[in-house]
Amino acid sequence: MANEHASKQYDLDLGAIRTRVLQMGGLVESQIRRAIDGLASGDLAALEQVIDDDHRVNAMEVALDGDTSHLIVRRQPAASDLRMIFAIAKTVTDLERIGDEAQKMARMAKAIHERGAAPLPPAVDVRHAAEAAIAMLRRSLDAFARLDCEAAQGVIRDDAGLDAEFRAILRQLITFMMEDPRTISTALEIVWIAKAIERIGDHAKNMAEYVIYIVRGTDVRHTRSPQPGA
Amino acid sequence: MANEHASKQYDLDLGAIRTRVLQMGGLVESQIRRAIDGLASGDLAALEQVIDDDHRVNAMEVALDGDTSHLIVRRQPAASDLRMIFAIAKTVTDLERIGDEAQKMARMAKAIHERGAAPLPPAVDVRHAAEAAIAMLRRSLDAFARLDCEAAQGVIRDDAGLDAEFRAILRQLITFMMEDPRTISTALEIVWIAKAIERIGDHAKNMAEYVIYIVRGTDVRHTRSPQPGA
Amino acid sequence: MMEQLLATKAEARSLSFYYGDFQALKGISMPVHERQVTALIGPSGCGKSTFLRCFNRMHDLYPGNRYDGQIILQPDNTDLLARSIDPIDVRMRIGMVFQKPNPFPKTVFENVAYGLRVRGERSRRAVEEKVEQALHDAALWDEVKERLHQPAYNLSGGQQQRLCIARALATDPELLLFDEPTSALDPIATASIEELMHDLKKRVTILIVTHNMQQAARVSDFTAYMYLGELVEFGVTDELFIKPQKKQTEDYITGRFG
Amino acid sequence: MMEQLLATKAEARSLSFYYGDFQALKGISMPVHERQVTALIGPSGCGKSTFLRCFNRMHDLYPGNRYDGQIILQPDNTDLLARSIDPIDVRMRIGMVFQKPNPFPKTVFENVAYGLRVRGERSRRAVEEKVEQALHDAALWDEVKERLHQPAYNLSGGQQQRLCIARALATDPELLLFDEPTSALDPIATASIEELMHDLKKRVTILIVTHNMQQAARVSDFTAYMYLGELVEFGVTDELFIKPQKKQTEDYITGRFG
Amino acid sequence: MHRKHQDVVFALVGIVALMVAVLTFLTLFVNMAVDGLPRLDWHFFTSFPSRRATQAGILSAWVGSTLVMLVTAFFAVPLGVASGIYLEEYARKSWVTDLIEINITNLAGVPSIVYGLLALGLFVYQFGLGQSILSAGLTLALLILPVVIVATREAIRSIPQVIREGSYALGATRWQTVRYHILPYSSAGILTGIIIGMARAIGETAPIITIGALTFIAFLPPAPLKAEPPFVSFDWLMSPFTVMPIQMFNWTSRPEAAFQDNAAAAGFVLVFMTLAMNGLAIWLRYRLRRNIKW
Amino acid sequence: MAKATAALHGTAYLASRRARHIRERLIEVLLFFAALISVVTTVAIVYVLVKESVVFFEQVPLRDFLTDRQWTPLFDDAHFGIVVLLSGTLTSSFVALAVAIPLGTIIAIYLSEFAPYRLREMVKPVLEMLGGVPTIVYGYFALLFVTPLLQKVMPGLPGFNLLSAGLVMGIMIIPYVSSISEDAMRAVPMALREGSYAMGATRFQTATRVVVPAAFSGIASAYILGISRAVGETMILAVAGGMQPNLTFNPLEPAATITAYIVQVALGDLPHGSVGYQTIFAAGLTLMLFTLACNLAGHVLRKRFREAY
Repeated sequence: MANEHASKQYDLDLGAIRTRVLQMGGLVESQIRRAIDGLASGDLAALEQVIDDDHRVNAMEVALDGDTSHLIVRRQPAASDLRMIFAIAKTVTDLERIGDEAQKMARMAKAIHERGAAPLPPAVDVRHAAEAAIAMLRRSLDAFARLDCEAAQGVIRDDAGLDAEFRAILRQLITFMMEDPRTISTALEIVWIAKAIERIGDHAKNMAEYVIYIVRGTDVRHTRSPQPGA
Repeated sequence: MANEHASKQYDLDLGAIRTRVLQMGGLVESQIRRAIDGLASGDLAALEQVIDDDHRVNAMEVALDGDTSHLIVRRQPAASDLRMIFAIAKTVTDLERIGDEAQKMARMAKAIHERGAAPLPPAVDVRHAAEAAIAMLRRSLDAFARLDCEAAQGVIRDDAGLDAEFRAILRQLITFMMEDPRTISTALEIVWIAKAIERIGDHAKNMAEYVIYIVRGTDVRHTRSPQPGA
Repeated sequence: MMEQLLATKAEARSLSFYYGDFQALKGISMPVHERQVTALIGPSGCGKSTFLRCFNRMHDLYPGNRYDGQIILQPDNTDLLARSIDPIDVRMRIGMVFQKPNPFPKTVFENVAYGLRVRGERSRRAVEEKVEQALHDAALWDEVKERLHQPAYNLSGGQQQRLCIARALATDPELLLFDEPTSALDPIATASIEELMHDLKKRVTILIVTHNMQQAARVSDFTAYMYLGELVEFGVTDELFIKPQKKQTEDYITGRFG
Repeated sequence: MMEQLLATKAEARSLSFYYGDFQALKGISMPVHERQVTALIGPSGCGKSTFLRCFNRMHDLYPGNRYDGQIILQPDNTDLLARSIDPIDVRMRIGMVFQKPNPFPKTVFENVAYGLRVRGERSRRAVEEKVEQALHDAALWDEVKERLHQPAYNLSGGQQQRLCIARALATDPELLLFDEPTSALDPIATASIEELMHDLKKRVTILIVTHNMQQAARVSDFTAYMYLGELVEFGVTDELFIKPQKKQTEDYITGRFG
Repeated sequence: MHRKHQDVVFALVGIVALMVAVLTFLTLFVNMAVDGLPRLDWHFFTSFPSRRATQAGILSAWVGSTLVMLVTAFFAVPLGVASGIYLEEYARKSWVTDLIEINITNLAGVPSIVYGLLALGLFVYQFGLGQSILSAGLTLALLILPVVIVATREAIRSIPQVIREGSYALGATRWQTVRYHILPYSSAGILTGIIIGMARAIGETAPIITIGALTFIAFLPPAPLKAEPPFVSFDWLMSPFTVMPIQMFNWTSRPEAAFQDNAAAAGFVLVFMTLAMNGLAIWLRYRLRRNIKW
Repeated sequence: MAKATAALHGTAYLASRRARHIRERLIEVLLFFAALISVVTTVAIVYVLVKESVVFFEQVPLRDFLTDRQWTPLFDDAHFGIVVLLSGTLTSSFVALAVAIPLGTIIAIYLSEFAPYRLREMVKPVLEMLGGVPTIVYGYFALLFVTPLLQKVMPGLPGFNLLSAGLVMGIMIIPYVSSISEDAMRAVPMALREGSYAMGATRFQTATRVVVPAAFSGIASAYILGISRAVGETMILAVAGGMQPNLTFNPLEPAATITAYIVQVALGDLPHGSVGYQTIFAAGLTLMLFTLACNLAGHVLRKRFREAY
């Protein structure tokens, strides 16, 4: 029967939006990576580029929100389609905020290097935390691409680890600041970078929660004990 | 003709959701106020209450997201209705994040008072900033209630002021920390509070942008020069 | 909405139905909750209209039809399909609104009064009161009060359908069956009928067949999805449309049915 | 989508239409973009079908109808409504699909071949090739290739409608008119027709009347909202449905029309 | 409840009413069969009328009926179908078509004897066709013309408008639409109407009497086919004739019981023929209804 | 596309288009003339009847024709009172309608609303055949079966009488009344019936309160057609009603009707152009006017019925 392709166009439209979400995720991921690389290398031009590229992320958000509205108007989604659209609308916001965080990281890194301050030792830990955050983001995007609940739950679990890492970095930085108050400005900038990384983890976790909502139809947000404070 | 009430139920449904958004906004506002009052008074029980009450905000978010999906399924919204639903879905996320920020403020205030540290002078400025943020939140909720573009644009303009205030507090705190490294822990906690307030302002601005989207159908996000960095 | 807390107005129990040798319904069991709107959806030929028309024994009008199983009507626990029950008595309790507006070629007033006249009501006062009340309830009074004694055919399609609803309401039915009541109407008339249904459910239990999924989502509290004469899924409308339990339901609702 | 960059296939210029004394269309001017789907929406009686049927001079079949204004068909800049133009020549270039599937009571093959026969095509080979091609294009070939010589009435409703589309396609129309093509079909058949329309627009310009707003949103690239014989708003579908320029359009689209 | 008893009572009344009609018909048929069947033999069909009842037959009557029917069909069918098509497919609403329309309805109700008067005044005297097969055939053709027209129109009207629009939308002309669609799809209905009309014509008595057909004809009209060129001849058209119902009328009017048996026999043949034709028409219509569901 | 343009303007195409136009026009003209035949028929009928009647009324004043109470056109003392023939016509018609209308209506309601599908499918053709039986056969039946039967009940009944002719005529008319009435009732949409049943109405209530009123104009037109048939019926009366003019409204007596008179004259050997010859045209004109009125009324009613759905 011809019905097998009765909703081909609908599937194509949905697929196109999902692909663009993943593209946005890829862009955001590269933003984080370039920011953290810039922090290490002090390549001001590269950091400048990250800051500039945020407008691309923003543009993608606006475009994807438009696509989502159009799909709602065109297709009146229900059931899993509606959950998908709804989750995409929310995910896009998180991705854009991750983009913002990456921009902030780049801005801080640029400030540190412009001032010519020697990077503090916790910068290494920051890099490690950043890698963890990138991994979380990538895995939540993967989970979204494959609608994989298991992977999404892994991301949610990992967020606690990232939070712990953030707190460790914070403690370290406080020690540094206390030991040498001249480092306070730089340390504070690194605090902001670490905070951004911690937030990226939070956003990745949100996205993972949306994946579970898409697949299972259950809202798993806020269902466990309150997250550890920032 | 009978048609004047042809969409009565639809309007009632939409109205109910909007009212609940405003209720959620009210709750969130009181959370911020109680957190900042607790910071001043040192009333640990009150701060504890703020932290606990965050689950109410979270529950409202989940419920409102459910209502939004239901309305999409039931009514297949288009035009201004769709923009309204879409904006509500986004606004609810911002309100929940504001709730999170209030919770963080309470947690920091609690930490400061538990340690028994004397509040630092910038705490006064923090209170002033918090009042400004609350005012922004309230005005963006008002703008949402009355679909008032002018008011929404006022909120967007005010965000720059709040950001400046945040940077001033930050500079002050850095000075304190440099002068007396023993205050670093407390100062840092106040930094987080200030940061939360600054974020609340950002969220209020987002909400104001959604109001403009509802009324005019234009997406005004990211349309001006990049925001000043955190 | 707590499904468990609602009273049941009617309940199909292992209901099967045969058109001659063809089995159109296959052992359907589901409740119809009191003062709620229950929608029946499914692709053409799934048996949703057939099911609806069991409730007022409409199939008895045509030869060769056979019921199997029960439809229990509350509060008196009557089996509507029992042989000992006269279909006319069933229809006295259960009203029906059809796919196309079908007012009788009489005046507006006489259309609404018809059910009362059939029941032998002779008091003119009583008839007039009931007619006015029914027209009010069907949100039609203001539009027709000046032309109660004009032919019903002069009304617009949407008004005719509301007249048919008033006609059914005049005899205080316990359960009202709607068989795709808006499929012959334009979107505006459709909206007014849907609105009316929402008001009516405060007083009467409603069972509606619709091929328009969005309509089911809009007007109903409970939805049953049927396919090939079987009940695939029954549940609270909001849940069924956002989180259906069965793959078949999901496929139909999302338009991926093949 | 850049409206400006699209070629215009047809264009109504100050088109008015009269049924006897009644003016059904009031000075409508709008383009139909090439290889795009343009939808006409509006409440019953707004004149959308009347407008559609001007494009193939269907009104000429009935007495007392009068056109005023022009419909210019590109690329040859012909005014379809000019007195010097034979309606039959217009219909040779512009195909139409009707509200209810209306296959002729002939075989599947003969239905599709009819347009060719009318045009005097005698070569059996040519007819067979065109028929097969048209059935392919209408996504029907696989379903009917085994029963080309059986009566078309044996097909399902959705298949019949696709057969009617194939019939129209067989003669290579430049513009295809759809007059509420799915209002008599169930949701599944509707979906397949909509899908087909999407595929067809790669080859042919489509103008469709629908009373189902969601359908217009789904299938069309451009939408025109009509009311009381006037064109209220014309624009890119996505924009018109999310951000209509006129209050009237907004009210209709959001169901607040009164 | 007493209102439910009404149903039963009325059903009984209905059956009784139905029985009255059907039983009358059966009585008529049986009565005629009882009286007439003994007379029905080969001889009866191959003999001319005679003064002696037992030797009389219906040869000239059935030959006359057949020839008259030929003429009737020859004129009524093409004219009736053509006007039906014109009125349904071509005519635009105007006073002319209104006139034709009302006129046909009226003609269908004009008593057959008035057609006889028309034929008497016009064909027999004015045109000088005399009391011939041609006159009778033309008369009956006019008589059943409305039947054929109405049947044609009904059959055409039952074709949904969307079929026509579908054809025109593909660029067909009016005649192409008629030829490829209207005529084929309505042919069974038209045929039904033609048969019913012919069945009526074959039983018509009054107009034939009025034009003065002879009742006692002991010869056959000239044969239409000849051995020598030009092989066909139309002399039979102008020949005097009799037909079955007139023969029966003649015998019915005789006081002798023996002739009345002849009348019964002729009546039986007549009823049998008309019933067969009506039956055929009914069967056709039944098949038509089963085959085409628009 | 270029092909289409060429198709619109190519000379070969233009030529074929002209041929197409001519062919279409020719066919339309032919069909139009066919349709005109029916008008010509009516004109001819009116022409013939009026032409001969005019001659007749030149000799017999219209006043006498309408008021004279004797009809003796062939006597030396000729009287031309049409009332005499009308009385026979009306009496026989009355008897016929008294049978046909109640029975036809009941049968129609029964078949349309009560009868099981199979019974209806079986009975309807039988009824239609009843209408297809040649009237001469009914005449035979009335004269040789019904009259002797009636004479057993009413010994004084003459051999020719209007009663038996009228009764048989009534039976003959039943199918006309019942089938048109039933068609009208069948045309009432099923949705209306279901609407009534859904309100708890019985079959009888549905039939009498919804279906019959809805089909009323159709049923009325069936009655009028029945009247027109009865008035125009010829052979039954010619055979069984007797042919002598008799001013009476008593169905037990023999009497001539307009139609029977025409047959009687036609059977005789009246010379073309005589007053006797012309009387049948005057009588025919009367008949024609009467049925014309009936037919027009029926037409209007039927049309109104059609418009309702």
